[in-house]
Amino acid sequence: MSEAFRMHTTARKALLVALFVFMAACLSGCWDRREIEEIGFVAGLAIDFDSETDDIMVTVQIAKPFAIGRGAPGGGSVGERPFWTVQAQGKTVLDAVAQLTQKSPRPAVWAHNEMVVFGEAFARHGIGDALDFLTRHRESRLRVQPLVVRGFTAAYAAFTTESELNPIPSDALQNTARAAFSRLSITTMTNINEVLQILQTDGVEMLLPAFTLEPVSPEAGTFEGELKRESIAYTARFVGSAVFRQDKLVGFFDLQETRGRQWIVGSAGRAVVVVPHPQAPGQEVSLQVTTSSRKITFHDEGAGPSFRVAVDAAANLGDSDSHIDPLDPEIWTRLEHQLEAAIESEMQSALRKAQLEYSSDVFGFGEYLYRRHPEVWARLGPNWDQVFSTVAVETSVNAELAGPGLVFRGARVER
Amino acid sequence: MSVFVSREISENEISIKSAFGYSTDLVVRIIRSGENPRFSVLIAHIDGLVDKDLVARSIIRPIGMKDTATIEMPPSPAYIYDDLRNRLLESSEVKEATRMADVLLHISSGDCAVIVEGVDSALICSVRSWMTRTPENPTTEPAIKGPKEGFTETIRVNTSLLRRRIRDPRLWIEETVVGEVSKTDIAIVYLKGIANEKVLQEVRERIGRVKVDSLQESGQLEELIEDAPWSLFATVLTTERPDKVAGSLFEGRVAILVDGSPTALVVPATFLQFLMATEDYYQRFTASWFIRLVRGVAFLVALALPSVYVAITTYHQEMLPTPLVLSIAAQREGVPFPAAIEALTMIFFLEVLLEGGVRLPTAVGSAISIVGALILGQAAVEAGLFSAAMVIIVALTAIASFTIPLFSLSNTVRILRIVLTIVSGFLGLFGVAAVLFGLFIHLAAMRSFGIPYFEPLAPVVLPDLKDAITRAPWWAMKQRPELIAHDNVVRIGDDQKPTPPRSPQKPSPAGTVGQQRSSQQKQQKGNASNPDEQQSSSDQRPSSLGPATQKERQPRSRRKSRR
Amino acid sequence: MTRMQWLAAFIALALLPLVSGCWGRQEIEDFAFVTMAGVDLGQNPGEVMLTVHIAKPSAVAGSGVMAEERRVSIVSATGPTVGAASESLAEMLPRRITWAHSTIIAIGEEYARAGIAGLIDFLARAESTRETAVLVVVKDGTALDLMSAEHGLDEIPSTAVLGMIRNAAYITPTSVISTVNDVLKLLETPGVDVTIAGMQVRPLQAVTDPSTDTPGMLERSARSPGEPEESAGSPGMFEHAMFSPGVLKRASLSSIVEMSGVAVFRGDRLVGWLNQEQSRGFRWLRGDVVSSVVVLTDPTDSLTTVSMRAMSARTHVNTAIAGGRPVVTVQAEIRANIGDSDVPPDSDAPESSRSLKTALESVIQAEVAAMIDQTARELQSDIFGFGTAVYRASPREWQQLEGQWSDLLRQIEVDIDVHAKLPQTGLSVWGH
Amino acid sequence: MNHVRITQRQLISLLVLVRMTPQTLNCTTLNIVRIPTIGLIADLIGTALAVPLVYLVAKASAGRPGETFFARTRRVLGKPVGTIVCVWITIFFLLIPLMVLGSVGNSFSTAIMPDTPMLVFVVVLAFLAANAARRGLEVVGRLSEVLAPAVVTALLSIAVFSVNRMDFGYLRPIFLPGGYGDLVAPVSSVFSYFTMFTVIAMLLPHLDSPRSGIANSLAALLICGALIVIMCIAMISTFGPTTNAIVLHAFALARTASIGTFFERFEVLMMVVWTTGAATTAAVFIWAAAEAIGEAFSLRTSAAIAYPLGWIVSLFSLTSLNTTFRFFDFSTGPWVIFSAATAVLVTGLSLFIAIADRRKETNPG
Repeated sequence: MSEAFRMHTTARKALLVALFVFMAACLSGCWDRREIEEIGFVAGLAIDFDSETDDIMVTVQIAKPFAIGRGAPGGGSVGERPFWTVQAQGKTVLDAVAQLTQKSPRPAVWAHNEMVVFGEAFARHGIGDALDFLTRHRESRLRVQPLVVRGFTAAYAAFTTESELNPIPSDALQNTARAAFSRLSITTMTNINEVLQILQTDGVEMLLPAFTLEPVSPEAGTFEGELKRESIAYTARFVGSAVFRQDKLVGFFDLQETRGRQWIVGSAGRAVVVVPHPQAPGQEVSLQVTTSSRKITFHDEGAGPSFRVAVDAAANLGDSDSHIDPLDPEIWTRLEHQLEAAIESEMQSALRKAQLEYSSDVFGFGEYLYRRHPEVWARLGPNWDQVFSTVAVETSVNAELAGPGLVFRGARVER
Repeated sequence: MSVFVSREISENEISIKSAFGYSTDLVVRIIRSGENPRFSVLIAHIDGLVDKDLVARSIIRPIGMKDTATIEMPPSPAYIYDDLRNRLLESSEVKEATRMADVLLHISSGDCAVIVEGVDSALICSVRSWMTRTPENPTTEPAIKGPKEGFTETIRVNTSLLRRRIRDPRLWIEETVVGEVSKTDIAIVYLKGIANEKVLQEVRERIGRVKVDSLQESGQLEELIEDAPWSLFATVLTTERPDKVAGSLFEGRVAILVDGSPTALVVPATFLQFLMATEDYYQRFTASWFIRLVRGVAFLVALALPSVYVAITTYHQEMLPTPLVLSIAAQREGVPFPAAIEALTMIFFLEVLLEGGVRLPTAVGSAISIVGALILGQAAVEAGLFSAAMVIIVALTAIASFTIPLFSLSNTVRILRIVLTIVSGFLGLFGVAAVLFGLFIHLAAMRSFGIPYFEPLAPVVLPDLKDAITRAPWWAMKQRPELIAHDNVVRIGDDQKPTPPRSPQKPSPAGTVGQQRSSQQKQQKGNASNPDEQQSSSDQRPSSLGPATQKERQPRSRRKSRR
Repeated sequence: MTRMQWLAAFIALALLPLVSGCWGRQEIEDFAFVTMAGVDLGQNPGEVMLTVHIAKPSAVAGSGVMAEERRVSIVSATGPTVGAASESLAEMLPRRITWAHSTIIAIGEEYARAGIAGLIDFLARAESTRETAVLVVVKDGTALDLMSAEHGLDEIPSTAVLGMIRNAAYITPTSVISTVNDVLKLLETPGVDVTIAGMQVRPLQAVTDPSTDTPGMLERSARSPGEPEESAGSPGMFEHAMFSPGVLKRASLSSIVEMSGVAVFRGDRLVGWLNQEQSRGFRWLRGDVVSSVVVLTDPTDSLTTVSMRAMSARTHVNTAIAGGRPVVTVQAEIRANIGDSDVPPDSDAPESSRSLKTALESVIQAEVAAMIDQTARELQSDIFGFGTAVYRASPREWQQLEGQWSDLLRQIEVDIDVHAKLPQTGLSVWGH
Repeated sequence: MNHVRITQRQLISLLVLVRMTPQTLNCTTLNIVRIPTIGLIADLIGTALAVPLVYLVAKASAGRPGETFFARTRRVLGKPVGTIVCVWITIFFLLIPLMVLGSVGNSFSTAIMPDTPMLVFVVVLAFLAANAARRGLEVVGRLSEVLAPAVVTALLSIAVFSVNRMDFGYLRPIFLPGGYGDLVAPVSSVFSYFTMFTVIAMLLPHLDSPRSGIANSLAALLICGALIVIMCIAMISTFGPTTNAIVLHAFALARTASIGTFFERFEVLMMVVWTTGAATTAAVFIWAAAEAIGEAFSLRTSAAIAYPLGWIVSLFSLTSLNTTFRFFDFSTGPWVIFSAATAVLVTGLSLFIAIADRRKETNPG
């Protein structure tokens, strides 16, 4: 009897608890709920600086899923672009972003944003504000890729470029940057996280990938770049990298200087180096560098502190204007020497520009000292900016020719 | 409990009952019979395992009718016991047992124990009869052409199925019991004189080594006696078909039957056997030649197609023709996953569908295939989650894997397919080639009961290649597998290729007729459905099986100690 | 260590490199498939401009493609060498380039005159290029002209170009098919020079010029669909037909592409052209004509023409050095059918056929002679390989002659003996 | 000697596979000739030169079943000298997997997967080879028995299906004037690859009928010679004067071959041939080296050192042959000299052993 009663009460209790939980869930819930079709996915952010009004202009590119959607009926006509852009101005980045909500019918979601483009003016003004916004925002990811537009074109013009192969400009820009980075080493790849780390670290300055926006005009008569649809105004081309001191842009590296810097910091991937033909004057041979590594040593004897950068590189023969026989040891060593000279001159030009012109330690020599030789850093660190410009950097390259590709020697041509 | 059967009948009663824990299905009855003197007989059996009519008719009635009064001398219990054993009990099989444990084992096996008071030995009458399944069309290995019967769960029925196919005393059956508690009957079946004695000895040893408490299915035994326990490949062939077992016996293999399991084990097994269906031997060779080739290709497709697709589309695009490469690229555009992940996900879904289909009742099973294959597949492509090409590839793979006749190999293929796909995602075709080469090393090094597993491909055994990837006509397959049937390799006489009579006017009486007839016999020998004629055939041509001629032929058969 | 441990250690270490894996992995849709490439001289001296067609898979394979969308996208880049230019395409392409599907390599005339060795070297050395890609030289123009021209029938330009070259090489043997491999071999072989198929892009306005033929097919496709039929010469029609960048729609089809003989090289440099008759002469000489139509003036009636269809040509060329100069004897055997004739020839067959034969022989002879005149005497290019024949027969002699071979070519003495056979009359017997 | 046995067919296919594998990779002989036809003649002469070598080694190894060449060397020359000879030949045996793995790694990196580090190919193949070698000669024999016909078929089909691109005119001229000196380098290169056949010293004692060893080895040699000549003719007439510029001849030929106009993807075939052929070749020589080391140091089981040997081989080929140029330099320079020296050594030894044995037989005691 008592047992039966107890069972009865247990069951009732359980029922009550279940009911309570269910009601609680029903009554209170779903605060953060957002249906996926009701939000606007930010696919790119551009920040410009208007020096006259001292205003910051934020341009946001928002994806139109129905225009991107693959195979969906009515999936956008050819002329339609799969995104739209909104602009707003404000005193700070957050201020401008807040203004955006007045214009956008859907709440912007930053979680899928992968790219931020800074105009040159804004970059010279300092990008700290934008970095702060991007790191502080809950949805924004730290892997956002910062890019700098070189020249006087507004950053938001980047959204008017279009690649025929990739309909979303931010995607296309990023993929292009990635290819230029990994296949040619002529630009850098970084993200907000690394940029923040560099800003926090003494003795190293940041380098962001830079591109120009060239207007597509029929009169120019050049067919470089892609043949565009009528609506497209600009074509993007990577031209090296932007050199910063702290968070302010101080200048640019061109393609060779960028690659020189990549050799020095040891993050050069593949690269194509064109050297003069060892036998035929006026002809060229292109060498494909496949792997490279570098070693830095620090010396502090005699004539002040100095660094030695030794680069090891292996290259394949890419192609040659005229007959070349790499099995001939003499030609082989000459090619290697020329490759060494080419790499070294790239490094030297980067060093010269960084030390003398910008005095910005984009190579992280200071950081190297801080890590490896803290006692030296304690001495030199406080006024590293001056020291860096005067420090001697010796470079040496050891190149090796690895493979000829599929043929040893090309066509033999009598000229 | 006493160890031996006691002379005291009540003591025996208590022993038996307590041994079974007074189980309700145990029937123990003490019959008092005879006039002068009276004698007591204890009858014990288990209800449900015996034929009750038979017990009543052939045990109880004779005991009851035993009229001791007519006998002049008062009979001793021993006399009654002998009389019962030798004359009265109307059971076909009567054995004696003195150990109580044996008595109990027989009772639990379905025999009836008869214990006469005053005798310390029990009579065991075979009255077994329980619900058995009649031989049905084997569900796992259906055949369009060929016998439609399969093994049942009862070992006796199974051995009888084999006997009916091989009416020769040289079909030897050795029985042993495995399982400390379950006491499962195991039968080792072979053809004396054809089976390799070494293999046979190995089988006996391995089964003798098994120490388990219970054995419910032959699959358990398989895991306990196989050669490569860690390998993905089965080294023991399992089948439900008596004709297949009979055919294997004629190849010199050894079959192991397990009571309670409708699946026979056949050893030694070779890899190619898993790709052969029984039907291959019953159809005309032209058809089976072609079908085996198709199956071989389908096996490769089932194994490697997704991985090759992944490797080519992600690593070796130059190997596709231009229109195809553009078409695949267009389909892939917008698919969010890398091809390897896409393939693995699809394969996973396929496996889930298959497993779901097996577990569900047939009626619901078909619904799964509709929902899974049609709706899911199409919707996934339309939603842009998967590319249509990948759906085609995986569907093709699934269909190809259904052509593998034996389940154990198709399970292996299912696992290997996933391994290959993962590797191809890492290393492209090089990875696929390397894994396949590694597999090849593994297969070439493996043995089943002493016989190279990948025979006749590695090592190459030329005569055996007639029945390997494809099949030669029966009249050309003169020899049993060379490495398996060691001592007696000739199975078909010379000149068995049927030819029409040369000229209808002058039929050569012996030659052509005999030839035609024997070719007919061969066909029958294959499916062994007409043993009468087969017997007569061996009468006509004693060369085929007789041990005397076998010796004659030995020098001609090319035997090599190949390993 | 036990063997299991060895095994485990080995496997673990063997798997280690795999952990970081997928080096060469590239999803198929992330590739930029080059279907056709063109090479020109760049604007600055020493620069090469490389233009590529990149297939847009969705436009090629997809079903719901807008009619006016082009199936390829055109990108160009410059660099000091072709390889460098190819890599610098990466500066502006979101996808990785693969050359594995490029079937046509177009060469601008200027570039060809400067030497194609660099291009050939690149194509032979790179691992993803096709050695079977077919080369074509654009006469009086740049590769870019050819690549930006529209083609009426085939949506993928490379397929169209390849089809045209095939037709010209096999049906009217007025061109040659030279693959990268062929050119590489010819450049390496002593005593022979390179020939490459020639193509020409003419602005479509020329078509309206009544003095030239108006190919009907091109005219029709020049009109945008749905546009009302206008008379061919109507002035307003081609107003917009000037080439302009921007989206190339069908409506803007502004030029026509046609085969124009064979480009003749000396070494790796273009030195001149063979016109169509001379090109066919070259093919007669090589003896690889499978089918060709030769138009003759009927010998019995100078107003009618008879076209002969050559079915096969077998040629035997013997090169010898006599008196310090090469003497070439050519023996050709041509089998031909009567294709059609304006007026049924006289049924008096033997004479008529004999005179047809001599007419055919003289035409072929003239074509071969013109070809040799043009190449050997004019351009000093040995496209047939008379030198190779000398080299193969007597390498010692060749070593002495090699230096002065181009001078010797000028004095080449050719003896051409053509023998025609007319075994069949086509499907109809003449003289109805 | 343990009970492992291989059949005659397995022996022949093993030798053919081992010899043809380098032919499917870098065919360096054709790279060092001035005009390609010299390569063809060199192939013929090199094969002919290999006949006495193979005959003598086979004779010396097959003479006494159950006793390897090394055991006899140690018996005839005494232990210390014999051990040194054993070590020398072991190093020679290890050089071959070293070269083959280096060559395969470079080929894959050059032609098929340029972004993947060579390390991966070498390590994976070395693992497979050591695994096969560890399982013993019979497994290796079985592998090659299946693979050798497949490889030969693949090579022949590539040659046959590129026939429409061939111009047999390139087979002329046969000689440049004053060209006999040109023959030295290619002939020694061809011959150096045939010295791989010294592995029969390890194989023949395991043959199920040792007496047939000599005939079978010579048969394998002639099959190889014929195949090489066929391949050489196919390559020369397809590539003409560019033959000596091509890095991967068989691969280039495979890219040229086509069936009709629809099937032209023979590269896949080459890749499979490379993977399987190289792994099996490396397995044979790792096994032979392990066996030789076992013999020299009287180890109980030699199979256990297969993995360490695989390690060593892959390590060396990754450090010393990691670029195409290094491989080329090695295979045309030190390898030729070392293998020629080994050939002289082995031939001399074989002769010496034969004479010593005969003397012992004629005056026993």
